[in-house]
Amino acid sequence: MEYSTSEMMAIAAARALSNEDVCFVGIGAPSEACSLARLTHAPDITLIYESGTIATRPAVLPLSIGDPELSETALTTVSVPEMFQYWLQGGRISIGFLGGAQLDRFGNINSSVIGSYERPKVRLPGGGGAPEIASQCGQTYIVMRQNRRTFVEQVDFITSFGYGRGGDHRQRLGITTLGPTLVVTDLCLLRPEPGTNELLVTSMHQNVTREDIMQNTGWPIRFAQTVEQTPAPTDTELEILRDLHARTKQAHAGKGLSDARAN
Amino acid sequence: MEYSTSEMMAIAAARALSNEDVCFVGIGAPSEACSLARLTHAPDITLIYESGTIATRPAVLPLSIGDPELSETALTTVSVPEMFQYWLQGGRISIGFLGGAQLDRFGNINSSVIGSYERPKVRLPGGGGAPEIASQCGQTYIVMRQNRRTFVEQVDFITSFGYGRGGDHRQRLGITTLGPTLVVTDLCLLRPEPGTNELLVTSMHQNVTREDIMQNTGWPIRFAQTVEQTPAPTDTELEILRDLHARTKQAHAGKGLSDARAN
Amino acid sequence: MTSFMSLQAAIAEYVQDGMTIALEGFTHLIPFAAGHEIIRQQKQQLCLIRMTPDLIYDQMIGMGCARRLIFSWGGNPGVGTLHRLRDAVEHGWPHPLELEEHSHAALANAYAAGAAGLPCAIFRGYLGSDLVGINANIRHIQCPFTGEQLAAVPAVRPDLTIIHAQRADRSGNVFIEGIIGVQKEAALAAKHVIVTVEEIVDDLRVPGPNATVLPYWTINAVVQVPNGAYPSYTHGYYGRDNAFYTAWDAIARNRETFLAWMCEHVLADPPASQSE
Amino acid sequence: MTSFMSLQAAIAEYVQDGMTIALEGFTHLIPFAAGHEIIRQQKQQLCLIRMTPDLIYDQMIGMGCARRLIFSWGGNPGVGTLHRLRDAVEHGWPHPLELEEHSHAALANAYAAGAAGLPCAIFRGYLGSDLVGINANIRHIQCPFTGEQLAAVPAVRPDLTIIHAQRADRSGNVFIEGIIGVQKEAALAAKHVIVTVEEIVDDLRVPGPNATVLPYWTINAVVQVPNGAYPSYTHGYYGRDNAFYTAWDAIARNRETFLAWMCEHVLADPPASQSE
Repeated sequence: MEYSTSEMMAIAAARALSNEDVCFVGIGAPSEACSLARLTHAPDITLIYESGTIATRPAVLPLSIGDPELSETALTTVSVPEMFQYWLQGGRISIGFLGGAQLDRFGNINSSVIGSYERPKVRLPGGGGAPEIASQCGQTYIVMRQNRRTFVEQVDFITSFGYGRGGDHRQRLGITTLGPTLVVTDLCLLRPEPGTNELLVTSMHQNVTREDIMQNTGWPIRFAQTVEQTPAPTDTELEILRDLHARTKQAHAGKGLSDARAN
Repeated sequence: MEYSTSEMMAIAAARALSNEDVCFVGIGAPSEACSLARLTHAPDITLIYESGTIATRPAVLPLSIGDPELSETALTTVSVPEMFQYWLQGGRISIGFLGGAQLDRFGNINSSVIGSYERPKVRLPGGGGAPEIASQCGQTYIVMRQNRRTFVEQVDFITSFGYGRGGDHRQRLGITTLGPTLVVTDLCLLRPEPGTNELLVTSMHQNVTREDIMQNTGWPIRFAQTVEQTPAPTDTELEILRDLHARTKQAHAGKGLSDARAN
Repeated sequence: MTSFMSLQAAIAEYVQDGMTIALEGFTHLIPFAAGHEIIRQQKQQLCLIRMTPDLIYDQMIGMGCARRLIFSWGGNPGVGTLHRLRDAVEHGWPHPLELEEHSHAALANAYAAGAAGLPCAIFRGYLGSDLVGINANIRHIQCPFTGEQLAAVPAVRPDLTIIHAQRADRSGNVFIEGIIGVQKEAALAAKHVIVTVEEIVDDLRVPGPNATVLPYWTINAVVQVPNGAYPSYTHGYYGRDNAFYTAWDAIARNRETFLAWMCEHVLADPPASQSE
Repeated sequence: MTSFMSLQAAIAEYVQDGMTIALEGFTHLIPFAAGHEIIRQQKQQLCLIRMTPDLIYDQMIGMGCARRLIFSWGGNPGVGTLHRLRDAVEHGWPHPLELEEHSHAALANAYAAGAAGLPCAIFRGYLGSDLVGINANIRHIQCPFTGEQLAAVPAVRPDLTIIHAQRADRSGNVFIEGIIGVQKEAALAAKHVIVTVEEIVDDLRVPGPNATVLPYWTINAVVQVPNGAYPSYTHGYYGRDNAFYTAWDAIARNRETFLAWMCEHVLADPPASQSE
């Protein structure tokens, strides 16, 4: 089956998840990847949203971090302070999913401003849960589209710390978690190089060339010694993903007050 | 009607409470006074136990701070950390009820040890919630039987701070609440003297003499300029109190496992 | 102690220009109707606190109610940025807007510290983040047992918190369930509290002994506003209008369409949330 | 991850001599059956943590399991003192017992800090109390915003926490309601967790979206022990045996009657809580 680069990105991210994972899920690409994993090879994966919903099993993708679907299908829903105190800071989350507007070669993420902080060219939404997701989850996976605006030589602002300036910078700040061990883009997978912690391309998606990747990266990107090829999406993966999107589209259309009250 | 000195003590304490009070209630005499107030002149009084039960309306006196009766009749029950964080420390309690093994003239309470802390003659249960009840409630009422073992020149250990060495000692420690504004005993009522904050006798119960009070106090006790006479218990007060005790006695007898399971 | 009031009377009595106020609700139970009434009463120079400003603060900022925003994530969830918030920050329209930016963990802890009567909250946060450098209210303390450095932020203590809830009983006790967010903390941290509710009932119908209930003596005003959270939602009553959240992006993108929408839907008419 | 185990196997696997363990339950849901199994397996030199030692720690101390006790109120509620605790402190029988004494506020905050992965808790406590002078684990920090001195205590992080709950589902998710005390915090603060439950069910039957549930991946062992909290109680299942709590005073008052009772009711027989 034909597929888009977005679909490849979602499917590649979903494949990185397992049944035993406890995931802190963000909206958008992370939510898509986690739901897809749950609907395919990881039916028992535990999904947690920062709105407080624990072990939620939404049938459609939530538009927001706190859609009704999330609490209605959760094992339980706790307060937001409890979520950040006992669950995230308490070390209960194995994988945190992050996105952002800019990423650098050491996995540092900017989701605050383009330009200077005081006089921003673009004021972005900000960090939300990310600064602590980045330091408190067992490891983080980053999902982002890759181009010269997003993969930059230097992020304008470090909202969420990855490997800082590389090497043992994380440890020197007293952070004990692994950090961004995987970056999934629409072109490839990247993983930190042992020692330097610089992100290297470790797998290229079908029909993507090294040239494509270099042209879409704002720093002189390096490739791992062995670069694998990401298996193409299977028909099953694509069908389940498309069903999910179709259900989602229907659910989000026209959920007006009168509709809701008619239920 | 005839009545005991214990009954007089409970009734005098109950009378000090009003409909608007939010009370942090301890087991024993405080519980008795608060329940009696609720069953007589203060039906809307809010009773809170440190087990987390908020606005509880027990029909019988609980034996423990966490009897089933308390949560079954409460508006809601919160966790113990929340109780101490949001409700007590949050400044939500107007009146805290305290008892203890020893009291001094400045309302300091010992409920930890008789003798030295390291080699105690008697190891008492300890402070529980009292050290923070004493500093965080709007004001505290103390209910204790009065004799030379309980009303002492100097407490062996300050578990819960009253007025310290008197005067503005409380303020000097940064405590902004009023402290022990009333002590109710089986003989009399005491209140802090403006300025010195030494406890003075302000009302004597029926048939109690100044001599009785002096003989039952371990320091040279002083009397307020005007000492009132505590009105005797009314028949209604006594009947309601005795009914409460009768119901309690019946409820606490033989609540074994087999009984409970037969329900 | 609680009074039952109209929304107009409650906002008139408890919101003064220049106050620090929090309208909380984490995606769920956002008090839109109360925010619209603040806009209608043309309150100004407010310091607004919310973890997620959402559409309601985009509207209040765009209508000129705010001088300062304390927040941790300022987007339209799943849709994009908040154009009115951006316009105020990037171009000072209609007024410049000061920002005090935190992470969710920081602000959630700060509300909890406010509810707990503490001057500050401590947590293991902001490690390596540039947010430390741009916010003077992010400081550090040292654990007196381990020596570890921990982040500290001041407690949030709003002059007024407004939340929306499922229902109140006739004494004014309020029940809330579903995604409860930081609403309990925001209410208990504030000097005054307004709660809008879907209904006022004889029996609060709590589902169990540990239901989230705010006793009447923690609340100043209870206001019945059916659909008072719309286009956010009320668990058990009505769903989130995701289509409207998506449509807001185009409405708010430029000043004229925004003002026209506000005139038509908030200023001119009784709000949609109350007219139905 | 959870295993379903017998009580004997769970205690044998997770309790080692010298460990720091917490059996929590604030009056309600005290895990008596688990404590009795610890006594039968003759575990020793334990550091026991409990806000309110209650009868279960009186029994464990009297049977020689403990070397140290971290607590905040050590009485028989509504009845009097704990004679075995007193005998250990006052006369060193059967072993001397070290005490680390706190207030409830301190210990509740310390459990919460443990659950939150923090090294310490801060609170406005111990003002003017002599407890500050006798416990080296009560220290102070200064608020970096107001300068106020606040009390600090180290987080409680037990090697093992044991709690009792209403029921678990077949995945091992645990539901708890009523007086929930510090059990959630005690469980989340610990390296390992054993939960005894009244029943194991197909459907957890939670009363609402915000019910207190511990997910299976926070628990190491789930053990079905009907009446496992007796003579404490389980909300919705059986009541507190206040008559037994009162009777305990005479039983525990001297060493002989205490040992005779323990021999007959705990050591010799399957425990009352399991035989009925």
